[in-house]
Amino acid sequence: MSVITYRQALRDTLRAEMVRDDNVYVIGEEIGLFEGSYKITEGLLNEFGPKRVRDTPIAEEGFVGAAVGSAMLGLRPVVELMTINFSLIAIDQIINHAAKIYGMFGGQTSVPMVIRTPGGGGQQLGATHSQNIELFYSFIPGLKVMAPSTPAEASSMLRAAIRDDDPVLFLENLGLYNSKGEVPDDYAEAENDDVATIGRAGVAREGSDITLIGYSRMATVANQVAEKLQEEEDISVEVVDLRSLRPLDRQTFVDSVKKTGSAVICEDDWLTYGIGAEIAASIQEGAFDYLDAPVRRVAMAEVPMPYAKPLETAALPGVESISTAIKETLSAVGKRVG
Amino acid sequence: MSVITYRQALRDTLRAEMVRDDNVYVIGEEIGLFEGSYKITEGLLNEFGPKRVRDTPIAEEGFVGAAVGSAMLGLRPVVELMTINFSLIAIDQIINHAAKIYGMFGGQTSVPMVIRTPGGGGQQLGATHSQNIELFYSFIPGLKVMAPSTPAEASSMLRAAIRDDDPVLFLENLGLYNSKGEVPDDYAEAENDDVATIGRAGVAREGSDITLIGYSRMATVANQVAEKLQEEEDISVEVVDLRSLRPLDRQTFVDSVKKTGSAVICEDDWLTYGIGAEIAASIQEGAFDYLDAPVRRVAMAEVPMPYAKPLETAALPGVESISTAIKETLSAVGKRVG
Amino acid sequence: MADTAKPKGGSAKASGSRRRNSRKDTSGIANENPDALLDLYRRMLFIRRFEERTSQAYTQARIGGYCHLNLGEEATVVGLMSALRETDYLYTNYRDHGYAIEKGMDPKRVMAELYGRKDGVAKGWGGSMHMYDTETRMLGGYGIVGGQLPLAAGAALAVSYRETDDVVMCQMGDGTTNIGAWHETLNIAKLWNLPIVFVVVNNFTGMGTTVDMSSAEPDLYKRGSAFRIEGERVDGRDVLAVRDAATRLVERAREEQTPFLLEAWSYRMKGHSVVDPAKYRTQEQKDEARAKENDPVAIFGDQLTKADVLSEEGREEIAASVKERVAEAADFAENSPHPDVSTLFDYTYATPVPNESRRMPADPVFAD
Amino acid sequence: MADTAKPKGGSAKASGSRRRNSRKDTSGIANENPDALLDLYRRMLFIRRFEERTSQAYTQARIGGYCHLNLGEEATVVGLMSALRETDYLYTNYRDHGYAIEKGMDPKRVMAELYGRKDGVAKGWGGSMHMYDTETRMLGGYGIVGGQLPLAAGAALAVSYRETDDVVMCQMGDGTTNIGAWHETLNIAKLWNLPIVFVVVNNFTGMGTTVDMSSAEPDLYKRGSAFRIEGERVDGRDVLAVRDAATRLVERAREEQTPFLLEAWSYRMKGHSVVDPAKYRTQEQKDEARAKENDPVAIFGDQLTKADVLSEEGREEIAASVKERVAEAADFAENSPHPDVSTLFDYTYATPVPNESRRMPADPVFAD
Ligand SMILES: Cc1ncc(C[n+]2csc(CCOP(=O)(O)OP(=O)(O)O)c2C)c(N)n1
Ligand SMILES: Cc1ncc(C[n+]2csc(CCOP(=O)(O)OP(=O)(O)O)c2C)c(N)n1
Ligand SMILES: [Mg+2]
Ligand SMILES: [Mg+2]
Repeated sequence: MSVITYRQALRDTLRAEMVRDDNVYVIGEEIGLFEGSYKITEGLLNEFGPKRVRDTPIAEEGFVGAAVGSAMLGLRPVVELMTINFSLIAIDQIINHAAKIYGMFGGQTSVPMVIRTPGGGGQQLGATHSQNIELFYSFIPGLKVMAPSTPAEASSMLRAAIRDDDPVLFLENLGLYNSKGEVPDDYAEAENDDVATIGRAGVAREGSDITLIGYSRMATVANQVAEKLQEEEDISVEVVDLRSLRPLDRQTFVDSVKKTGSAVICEDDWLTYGIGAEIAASIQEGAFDYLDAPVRRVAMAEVPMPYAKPLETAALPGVESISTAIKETLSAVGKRVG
Repeated sequence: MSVITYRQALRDTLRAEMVRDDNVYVIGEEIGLFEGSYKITEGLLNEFGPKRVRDTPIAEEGFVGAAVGSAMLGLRPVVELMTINFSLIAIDQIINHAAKIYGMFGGQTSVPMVIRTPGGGGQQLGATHSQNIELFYSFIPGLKVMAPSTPAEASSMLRAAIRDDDPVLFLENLGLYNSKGEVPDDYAEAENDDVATIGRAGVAREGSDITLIGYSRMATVANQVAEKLQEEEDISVEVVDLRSLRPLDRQTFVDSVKKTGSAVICEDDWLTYGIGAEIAASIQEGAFDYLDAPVRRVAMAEVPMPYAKPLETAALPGVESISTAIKETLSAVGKRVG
Repeated sequence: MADTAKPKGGSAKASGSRRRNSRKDTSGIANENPDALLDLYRRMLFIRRFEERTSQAYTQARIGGYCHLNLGEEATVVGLMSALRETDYLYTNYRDHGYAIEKGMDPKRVMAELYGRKDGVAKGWGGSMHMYDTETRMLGGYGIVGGQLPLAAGAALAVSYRETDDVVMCQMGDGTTNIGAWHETLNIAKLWNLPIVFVVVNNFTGMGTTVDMSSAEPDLYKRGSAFRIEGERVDGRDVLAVRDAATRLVERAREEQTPFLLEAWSYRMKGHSVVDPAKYRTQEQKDEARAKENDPVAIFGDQLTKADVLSEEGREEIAASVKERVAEAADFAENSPHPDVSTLFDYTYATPVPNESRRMPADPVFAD
Repeated sequence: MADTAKPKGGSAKASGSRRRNSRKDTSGIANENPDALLDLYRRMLFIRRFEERTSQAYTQARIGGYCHLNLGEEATVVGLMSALRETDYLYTNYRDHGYAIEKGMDPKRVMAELYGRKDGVAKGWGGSMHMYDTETRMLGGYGIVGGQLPLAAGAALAVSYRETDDVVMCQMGDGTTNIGAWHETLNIAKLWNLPIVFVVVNNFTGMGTTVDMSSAEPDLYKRGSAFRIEGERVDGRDVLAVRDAATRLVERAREEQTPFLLEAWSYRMKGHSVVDPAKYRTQEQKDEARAKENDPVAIFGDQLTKADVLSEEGREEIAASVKERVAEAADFAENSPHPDVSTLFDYTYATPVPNESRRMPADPVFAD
């Protein structure tokens, strides 16, 4: 085991997959000469040359669509979209093309591609650069959407995504790139393992009082909350890391709720219609008789993200707001008096 | 009172608003010479001329963005997007611009515009032309999203949308254009009335056994289901028509569920992460102690829409599938044995 | 940039140059192989009759959805396809029936697709707008205007990546040159030296909007200048002219590994789609669009007759054989089974993964 | 199309033509009003110092988010703004501080916006990338590349609709000419006869990508040809040349009610944003970008000195007054309060409606 950053896990895995399979290439804005806006592709241009590390003009629709077309002929592009906000320029190629080609033509040609892109707020990037819109892709049959939270997940899921024959939206997060975690020594080259496969959630931490559900960066925040509540209030929180937003592994979190009897969801997108809505809806359907209190969601305030730091901080969920929701829920259950 | 089509309600209201206010103009593909793909703008070019009825090239991002810019200077554009599927080309201008300009610049300039666009499947239009993606807009703070189901709602809500100072996504439906309903005689010119205002749902039909929730075309299907179940099985279904998807009037449907004790949601988008997820999540949160059974959702099968008729029919929710879900829910409640 | 038989202004309004017959006179025909000429004629006529049958079947509700025909564009379709090798790739818009057949798909299976049947080229999943066949390398008709452009460039990128000598042809309509994907794609194609020929089929309108109303540079083949892409215009009513121009550019793309742009103009004889009565056209415009002197099949038939390649008898024989093959296609489609509802979830994902939804509308989320 | 001082190939690599000084010699200066010249110089220097102060404040974490500076583009900013009437409208990209100030915003409030404070021009909601002021008709800096183009065309549409004689200027970077919105917007602007001038500020790169890598037609002002839009290129290091070219095109747009395209080239002295160390540039490229002969402020100062318009003393005096005003702006920002969290929900909607969410993250959906 060694401890590395989420960034390094991505970079090393990408590199290993490029070594393994000549059909894998990376494409996107500023990924070559500039080595990536967030340095995930550092060193790749040097090692693999411009054919396999393709810098593009600012033309998201064009180059994402070109990646789709190349995948139709069997290449395995790994696209970098600088942030998920810019995916809105390319969304027609993702939803109306990448996600449709396999089904619309009766299963003749698959589209083996990965679109890597970071979400995340909290960096004072303002209204158009701080959105978490993975919902849009998670909603679409034909796409797979992955949202790893740890370096180990990032590595094994990126590998799975690249080897999968369907288009995968691979969600990263600006706030995670520098985060660290343990990985097996051979993590980058390993065969597909079961740290995390597409379509499976994981129990990140076992607990008995309540279930806390998150994904991507919020799964790591969930772990912090669980730790803090354990230490400070002796509350035992079970943390479910969704990992895969589509397909969605409902059974894992429903089973957890059946055990604990209540749940809180934390997400950094907006609440209404956000990812958590489906989780809550699924829980009430799958664990109806086990629920001792309503499922609570802790999410971003429903405003365009302001630039000013105090406003941004207030708008975002965090350890405090999640802890509050957990304590209020437990108090409603009667397990604790908040 | 008179009986008119949904199409006529829209056309007459649009016309009346153009007469009332010189700042109102319509813009979109094939709305002038062609008189609209679905003939909502029939006769308008003739009456108002090309300045106020502006045909555009096929350039959704360009002309939607131009409409936004013109609204910043006080015009009140009513954009027609031929179908909501094509909105994906323009979504960056809608979400990153129209919806952000008011907040991002600290409330200096509002964006008074309406984007009219039909959703709807069931016409064998295939995978890229049958999507119901109102979810994407309903998720966005800064936008308002309206989804009328009757001619009376269509008229009064379109009027409200045009007079509102915020960007409104006004969802129509291919399957509704020819549907008929009663309207007051002065419906097109009336002042804003309370048939339906932005941000308010309505109880379309009172009932006591169960609550059935829908919007747009599915609200009319909900009414059919209610009628049928009343007649055939003596089940009393209360129908809630959401009308406004953002803001969402949770209180109205939660109050209904508090009365009936159970709920089914019908929607023709996909189930996972669809509009119904938020409704179900809200119900379990707002009416937890009143719910006698899990909230069920009846929605489209999660596939890219196939062209072949039998497949398309199978994939879509309808009177049968909704009735089944209602009966199963009542049987779970113990009210009826299915 | 060659600019022959230029459509002045590019609107559907009559213009002298567009009215004049193909400048290709029958002397060119003398140098051609007569069998090859007859073959071209037969293929054009086949598309004509196939589309007429399609229109009829649509009216009889055997075909649903949107349905766009190649009527008036037969010379363009056949000329273009004559320029491609079997191994070259093709991407088109939704007006794709003729292309599908010409690229090599069995017309029976094309018609079955129109009917939404199991034996359709896309098993009934695509319908009129989405003909597709891996085998013949027709990589799809697409319904989002401009959507096929980035895809086609991507296919060319794959060809270039693998250093094979295939070429990609990307067909589109005149209206498509106004959408952002056009700009992004042509720029990328030139920057990356991709072997692709972009073909603009200029029928002077996108639905009811004329080229003059929609394109600030109505000489569409000149729009490649923003990317230093060479463009050419050809009379799309003239099958030999189209074939020659397309062949030249396809071979240059193959040789020089760089994109080209070809504009082929001709008339759209009917409405935008089968259901469109084209009320926005004046009677004069309608007459012009259906005039015999603008009808590629009639033009070519008459040329062949004049050049003694096609006898009255031969003409009838071809007509009969075409009629029969079209009838066969319709019969085949009629008798092909509907796809089974049990296949509804077969084509969402190529790689199966856990927890994929297979819920029918009436099913609860959790099946117990 | 005028083509003076042409950047060969358009990359940030050195090229003779770009190295040569402005072709405007000091004789032109003799015909100018000396006070006006000094004013231009003072404004350019102000932007220089303001941006340096911004960079410093960013490093001290007084400013957050992304932060892009106009260093090296001062002559372009001042020259362009000199061409606009107060009543003309302006749209820009996120590299907008200089434009905001030059369009008439109080630098104190611009700096307060950078600090995210209550007295900022957008009350702290926008930050560096989103300067906006209804009063001075600076209708915003935008962060989505190309996003401002359709908006600017829409503003011009409103002007045209109302038949006033305002003009809209739409600024963007070289990299922006490759995105679809460019194509759709310029086409519409020409078709609809809109009074707008599109300005491409060519600093040879978008982040690290050179014009040669991203634009198949690297002579950017020629790209208007796809829309029959006249384009011109000007040396963006030369404030008088920019002012003159921009004035000519702005006035033609006003007169002729049609769009124009202006390309102004100059160097980006530092990285793409404050945090970018520009490692992708060679030392030679860095030297070139910061060379005195490419520095618009230095060039103009020297010209004025040579022409006896600016004395050594005057130079110092100006420097001192600029320094003071910049310090004032920073002080003002520093002392402006943070926006109050109670205002979080004040700017989501302009027309209040029922059921709008005002839930804070820890709040339940239903407040009892
Ligand atoms: C992005 C998008 N916008 C609008 C439409 C609706 N639409 C379908 S065909 C068409 C006209 C296309 O014209 P053209 O490119 O000239 O092709 P043609 O139909 O003449 O072959 C339009 C506007 C669409 N399918 N996609
Ligand atoms: C649609 C979109 N794609 C990518 C980005 C990220 N990005 C920000 S600035 C920039 C470079 C823009 O270059 P240019 O237009 O030349 O402007 P400059 O920064 O040189 O002024 C990029 C790629 C973005 N903001 N929006
Ligand atoms: Mg056309
Ligand atoms: Mg630049």
